[in-house]
Amino acid sequence: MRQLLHNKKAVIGLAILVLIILVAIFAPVLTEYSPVKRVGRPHQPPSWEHWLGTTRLGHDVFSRLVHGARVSLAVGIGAGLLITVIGTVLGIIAGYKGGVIDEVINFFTNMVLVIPNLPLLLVLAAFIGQASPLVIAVILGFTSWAWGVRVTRSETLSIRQRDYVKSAEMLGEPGWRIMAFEIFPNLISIVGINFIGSIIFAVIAEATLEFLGLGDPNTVSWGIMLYNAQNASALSVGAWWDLLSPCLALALLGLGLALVNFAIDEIANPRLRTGGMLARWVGLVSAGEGKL
Amino acid sequence: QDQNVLTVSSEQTTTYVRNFNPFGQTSARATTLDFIYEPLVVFNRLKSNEANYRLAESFELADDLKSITFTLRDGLKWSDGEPLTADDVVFTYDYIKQFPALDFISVSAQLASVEKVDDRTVRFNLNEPNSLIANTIVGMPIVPEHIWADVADPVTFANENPVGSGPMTEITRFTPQVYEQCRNPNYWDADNLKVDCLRLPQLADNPQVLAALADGTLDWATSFIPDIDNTFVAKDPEHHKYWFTPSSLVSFQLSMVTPDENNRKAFNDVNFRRALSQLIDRQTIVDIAGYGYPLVNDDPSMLGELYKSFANPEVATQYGQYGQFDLDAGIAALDAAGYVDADGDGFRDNPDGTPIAIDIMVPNGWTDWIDAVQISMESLTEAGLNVKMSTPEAAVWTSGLIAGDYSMTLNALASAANPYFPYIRSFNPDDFGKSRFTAPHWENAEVMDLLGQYTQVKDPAEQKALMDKLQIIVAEAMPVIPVYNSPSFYEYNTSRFTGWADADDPKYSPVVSNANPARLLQLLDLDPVE
Amino acid sequence: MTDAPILALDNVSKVFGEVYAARAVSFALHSGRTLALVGESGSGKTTAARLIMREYTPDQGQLLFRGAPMGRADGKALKAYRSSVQMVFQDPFASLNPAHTIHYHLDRPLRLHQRNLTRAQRRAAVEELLQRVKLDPAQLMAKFPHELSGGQRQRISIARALAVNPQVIVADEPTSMLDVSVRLGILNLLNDMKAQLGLALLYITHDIATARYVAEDIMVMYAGQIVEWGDMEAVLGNPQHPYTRLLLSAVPDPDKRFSEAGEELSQIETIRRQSALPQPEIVRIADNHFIRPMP
Amino acid sequence: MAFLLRRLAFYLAAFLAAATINFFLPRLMPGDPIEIMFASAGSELSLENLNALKLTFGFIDAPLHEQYFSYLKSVFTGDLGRSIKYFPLPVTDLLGRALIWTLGLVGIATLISFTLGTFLGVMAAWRRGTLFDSIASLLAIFSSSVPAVVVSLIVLFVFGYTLRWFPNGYAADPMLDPAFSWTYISSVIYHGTLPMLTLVTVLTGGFAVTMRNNMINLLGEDYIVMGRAKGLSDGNVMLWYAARNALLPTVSSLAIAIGTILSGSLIIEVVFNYPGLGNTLYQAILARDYPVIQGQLLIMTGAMLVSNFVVDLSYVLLDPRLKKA
Amino acid sequence: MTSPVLSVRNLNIDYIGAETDFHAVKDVSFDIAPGELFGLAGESGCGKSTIAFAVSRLHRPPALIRKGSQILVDGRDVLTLDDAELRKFRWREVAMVFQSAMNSLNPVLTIEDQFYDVLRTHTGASRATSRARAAELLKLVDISPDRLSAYPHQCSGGMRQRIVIAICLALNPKLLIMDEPTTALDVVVQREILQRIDVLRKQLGFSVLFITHDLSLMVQVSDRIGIMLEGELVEVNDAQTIYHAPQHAYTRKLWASMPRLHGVQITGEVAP
Ligand SMILES: Nc1ncnc2c1ncn2[C@@H]1O[C@H](COP(=O)(O)OP(=O)(O)OP(=O)(O)O)[C@@H](O)[C@H]1O
Ligand SMILES: Nc1ncnc2c1ncn2[C@@H]1O[C@H](COP(=O)(O)OP(=O)(O)OP(=O)(O)O)[C@@H](O)[C@H]1O
Ligand SMILES: [Mg+2]
Ligand SMILES: [Mg+2]
Repeated sequence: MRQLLHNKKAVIGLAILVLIILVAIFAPVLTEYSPVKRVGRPHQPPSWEHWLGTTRLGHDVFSRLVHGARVSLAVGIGAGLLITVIGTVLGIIAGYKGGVIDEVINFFTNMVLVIPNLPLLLVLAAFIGQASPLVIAVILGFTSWAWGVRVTRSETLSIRQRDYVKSAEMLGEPGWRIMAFEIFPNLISIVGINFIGSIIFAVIAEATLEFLGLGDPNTVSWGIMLYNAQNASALSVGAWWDLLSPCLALALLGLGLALVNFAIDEIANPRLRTGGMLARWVGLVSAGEGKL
Repeated sequence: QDQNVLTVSSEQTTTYVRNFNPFGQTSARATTLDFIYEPLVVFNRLKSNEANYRLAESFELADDLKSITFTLRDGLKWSDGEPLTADDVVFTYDYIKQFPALDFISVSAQLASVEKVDDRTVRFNLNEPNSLIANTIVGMPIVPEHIWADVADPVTFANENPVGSGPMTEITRFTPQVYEQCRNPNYWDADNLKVDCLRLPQLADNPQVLAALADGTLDWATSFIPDIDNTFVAKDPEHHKYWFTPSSLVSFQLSMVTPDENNRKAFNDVNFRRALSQLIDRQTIVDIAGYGYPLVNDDPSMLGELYKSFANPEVATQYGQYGQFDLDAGIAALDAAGYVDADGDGFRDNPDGTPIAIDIMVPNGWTDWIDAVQISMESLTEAGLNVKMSTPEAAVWTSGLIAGDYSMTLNALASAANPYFPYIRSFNPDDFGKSRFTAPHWENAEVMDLLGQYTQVKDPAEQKALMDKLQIIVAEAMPVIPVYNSPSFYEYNTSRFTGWADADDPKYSPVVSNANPARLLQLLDLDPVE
Repeated sequence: MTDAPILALDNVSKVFGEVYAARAVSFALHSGRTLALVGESGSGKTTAARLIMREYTPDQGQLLFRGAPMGRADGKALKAYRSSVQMVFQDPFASLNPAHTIHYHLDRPLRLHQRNLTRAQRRAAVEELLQRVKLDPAQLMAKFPHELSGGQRQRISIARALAVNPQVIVADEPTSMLDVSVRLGILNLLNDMKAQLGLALLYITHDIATARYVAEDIMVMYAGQIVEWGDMEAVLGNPQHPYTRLLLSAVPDPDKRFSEAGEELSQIETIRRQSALPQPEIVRIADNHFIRPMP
Repeated sequence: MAFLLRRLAFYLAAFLAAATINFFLPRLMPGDPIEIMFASAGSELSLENLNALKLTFGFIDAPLHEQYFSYLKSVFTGDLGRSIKYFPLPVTDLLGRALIWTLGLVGIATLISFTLGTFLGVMAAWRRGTLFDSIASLLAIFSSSVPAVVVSLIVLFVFGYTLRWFPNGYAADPMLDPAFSWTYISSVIYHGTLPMLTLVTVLTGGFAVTMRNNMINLLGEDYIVMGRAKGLSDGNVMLWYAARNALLPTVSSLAIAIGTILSGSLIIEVVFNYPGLGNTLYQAILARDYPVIQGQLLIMTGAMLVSNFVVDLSYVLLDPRLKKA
Repeated sequence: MTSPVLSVRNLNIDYIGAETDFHAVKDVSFDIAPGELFGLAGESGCGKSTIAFAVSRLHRPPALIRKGSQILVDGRDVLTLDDAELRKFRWREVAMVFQSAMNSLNPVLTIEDQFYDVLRTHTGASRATSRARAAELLKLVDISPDRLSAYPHQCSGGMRQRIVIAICLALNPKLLIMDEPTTALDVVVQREILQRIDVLRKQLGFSVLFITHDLSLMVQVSDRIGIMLEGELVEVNDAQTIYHAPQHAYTRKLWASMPRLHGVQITGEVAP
């Protein structure tokens, strides 16, 4: 954690995330308008009264945007958690237990990996009809764990060979303890990357499903905002604020998460780091203090 | 000499499939009916159902209303040169009996038999007396016996090279992106036909149609277009025109048989329904959800502007206020009828204290309806009602409506030539559990009796008396809460063709969708600009 | 060699595909004695260790613990076995879990094998263990492995093995990754444990010089077979098997310049080929010195 | 060889499993397509007619296992039935039309972004810590995290609506007949530019990040240092020593990425109204066109499997360690 | 004494850190005469590889060779070479065998290609001449030329290391740096390889900078030996002196820690 704060990418990423989280938490305080009430005329451009203009229905875009952050974050984190938990548990079990269990888990994992995800999601969401954010999070969780299993498994396979796992076995540690206390702590960075990656994926997938009209229009979320804007032909009638606001919000959230992910990667894998030493090095070389 | 090509958008699709089977209502190209298979008669809804005789030169309803006789024009020919005779008509009706899946307008069930009187005359014998049967019969395309008799499976037959009776039968070009349909070399009314070919570019959605309209490619289209004055007309105000005519009735409906016992109590109370109706801000819905295009329908008898020639003025004076948006009046009416918050949860309850919780069901993806519901919910909520919206898949919605297994919904009912049709479709108990148009499951023996009589009288005065009575009963009970009549979209471009129907000359409905047979009349009226 | 062996491999073979990783291997471990197992890489040394640790089950022959075969041992016998036989690994960097403190590493075996100890007793026991391997408990208990040097880590490994109060320790190349200067400390520690606790030690290495330093007996392994074994001095002083001689002549010896290549070194390929063949016959050279002669 | 055979067996099993899921999914969906069609058409159809229609479209109530086996049989004989919405077009024809566009779009976009991403990744890793690296990394992070739907909408807004440089739909001018002529091909390129641009934007970052990380991990390897010690030129070492080896894991990540690519192309096709597989699937779902949905999922899975196999193959070609044995 | 092949003068190398630098090589100076085998010994992390890398200037950031350092190869200061000169200098004058025998061949190129890229770059040789030369070189290290078309993974560790040595000899360098060339190998294989080097060195006349942990081995093969401790070169002397009469306390401690294979065993008392 402390290392994260020393990483420039992480700091920027975290700042973006904290901003979005704060906005989500304080949504009701940040705006005087209800996100589901008509508070102005349709498609008003941004103004003092409506910072980001109004939607086709006369809802305040800014208000919908800050309230929508809650849903997007909740779905992202919820689904991300589900994906990560399933992926990590299955991955560790497969990697550690080996044998038939591994074969079975691995087969299913590879299979899920080769079934195209979004089309499947589309069909599932259509099947459910009115996919509330909760439902979307659950579907995402149960269809998208495969990548996590794959990386966790392969990392577990290599950790299982380490002598400290062997010696724990020789001490007679029970299997679950080895998986939970010997292997898992060494997977933290992979799990973290998986978690954040899954959040990114879930946020994107939710927005996509909702954009395609498979979400629940009662929701106030960025995906539904996109959907409504698209349906109101926001682009044809020149109401760019209606469409671009959720677009940029999604892009910002994605960027924040990706920066943090990248930073975790750098911390877990010191070789990837390009810290301050390089700057110092360049300084010293150009000062003629030495060379390679 | 150059051909006159009329560029039309009549359906939206991502790819064209060569299918001109006139019985394939959803799979055939939208230019199949009317343009390839000409109707016997086209009834003009805008002119009190005036008959425009096409293949038939006349028809005669028997005095007992138990049969109807159509007489074909002399010298009719199919586009391949074969004569078109009464045999083809009889064949067609035998054919749809043999293959029920072809009978997309359910006409067979009303016919006892179809017989050829002579080469140009066919008599339809009816099961029940019916003064309106001609409207139904002309909806079935007549197909050439010499072609279709050999078709093994007419349901899946794609009829790629149609032989028809209408003005435009020759498919000269067909790709997934565009097809062209040109004049029938043997068309009986060729003198009136100035257009040589129709060109139909594939357009997938409203924005694409708008783009094609805006740049002047399309001559004739039917598409929802947002903010049409700015996005289309302003591009070329001299030639870019539109005229939206009211059609389908969109109304809020409550299920009288809803599974929730408490809701059922309220829904079956006319005072509750009236109050609800007063809480619906129709104008805002039309303005915002509908871009101002639909026509408000505040007629408690649900007929509205569309059937205004049939209207009983009594309705407006007696019950007119129940169709008007009036928040205070609605609230007062609820209070007066005892719908107050009994348990203190902030929502109104039944007079006996049981809670009311209304779930307004709209099909997923039907955005304008969803918007309409959201707008309505604002005032309903403000009046203290516990309402929310659910948006299941259209199929779920449909089956819910059919079974009456919902609490509240928006429903649409296609327009027809005569108010008889909206009434019979909405209230016929025989259709309960079969059709979503009977979604309210509202039963009224008197209404059914009057509707039965209506088909059995021929005298217009008698008909009017019956219709007046019907309207009063319906308006008093208010089984459906009308909101608006959605528009039929019609956009056109006068730079290449003239002769278009419009608000100044509402000669017939010029909408080019395949639900409007009068589009044939429009086609024949077009003149190329020199 | 009168006392009964604690642990023995009896004619054990283990085959991977076509490769005989162990071929008719027999040896016994006695308390208070160290047996060195030497041989080049891939000769089957680790396989022998894993057979003892029951990571592999023998394809033939059996593992005897206090004279009793450990075939399909029940849970209780297995537990007793686990607490009696422990292993020290080659790589001090990999044998400690980077996620746990030193205290955790030593506390776990105590918890698992001496369930009746209180927290305070365990803490005392951990301190005692650390002192036993000559480390300062106060300084190290709360540290993580990466904060320790290689030698310190190897001592922790040994302490962990000792925590269960074992009778046998298998040490697979415990010093090969360590610097010369710390190597000796570990070897001395092993020697001390053997003397003080009466442990039986199996010392696996390819460094014959260190083997000589810690072990009384030696076995030379090649291609899964033990080709020569017996008393350390006897074998080193009078190697009989050609492979043993080859091995010994290749060991760096500062007393000999490089140019004086021995005779064995000119016949490397032949010796290797011949030694890899199955050699069922055993010849006794001296009281405690045997070979399997090349055919 | 054994490696490839094993993969082949797996693909077969995966295909069967996908086909099975495919069989059950639509059957679990509520509502049936005929009803939907008429519900939205607002037309009146009697129950009898409806049932007659359903029968013609093959909605038989045979026992499930019978349905299943006849379904499997038709799958393996390449008969995916007929579309309901675009009746009577065989599903294979409909999908065939769409497949060409998607293959073109996805294939070329993948090629471009893989090459570009790999190149950026290699350069960034090689010039580690320089300004180039910082900028490239940041772009890559952004590109790999921003949703395809967002990029496509923004691209559409900027180039399609605001600047009006490119069309907002179609794969080619609909007035043109497909032909191997410059007019037609240029029209295809013109119409494909925006979807392609979007897809490339979304994909490149991921490839660049993977490649950069792989490269950096490899740069410490002895054989790379040996390449430099040999006095080879930087370019030589970068390409033949570092990039060539770093490409291996990247190629295998490509196999996983194919799913993402297909998903990305789906949403892009919908936004740009491009007549590819994704759009077809979307329309089919809206219309509950089961035969098309089924065929579509099958084809997409098939495409995934084939491309995975191609990736496996190229992996074998690239990595001599897998060639033998 | 003839002029040295390699002359390292006041070599200082830092690893630059984000805040503080790590001074890995501290003011090291030594010479290697033509044909001489110079051994560099010391504990892990004392800076041996850092020196070896510096001689071919193979370091990457954040390593920094401080100004004032000199590395003279045949009298020319390597630290003054520009990029092009450096490329020419590498391998032609100084070739290098790396620490891990297993990983120093590019896994995706055939053995032949790995000869070819050196020969083409430096001599512009054609494929055919390079092939012939490679075959010749392989024979020097007792490997059959039909291995040329093999990939590294198809060869055993010892073979790979010999192949690397053969590649090193391709341009007849003056100096061969061997950074623990045999740690991953068996004693027997190690012996074979070193024996071969010894012969080739005498035959071809190049000098060797030999780095290893194993003091006994070093005494066996080296002419002179340098002992390093924490970045400093604490003792340089000829091999026999280092063995029999070590001067520095650290050297003595090293010897005292080494168990003997023959004769009197060490006592086991290690000086702290
Ligand atoms: N799990 C296994 N599967 C297949 N082959 C194995 C396995 N374990 C060992 N072998 C093979 O058995 C032989 C003996 O291996 P082992 O690891 O016991 O050798 P070793 O003497 O310990 O070598 P080192 O000194 O390198 O540790 C080798 O040829 C090895 O390849
Ligand atoms: N890239 C680097 N960044 C920072 N410190 C480094 C780097 N490379 C090496 N060092 C440090 O420099 C010191 C010398 O390293 P070097 O590799 O030269 O040691 P060595 O004597 O070769 O050790 P070994 O015998 O283990 O190979 C070590 O303490 C090491 O931690
Ligand atoms: Mg209440
Ligand atoms: Mg080193």
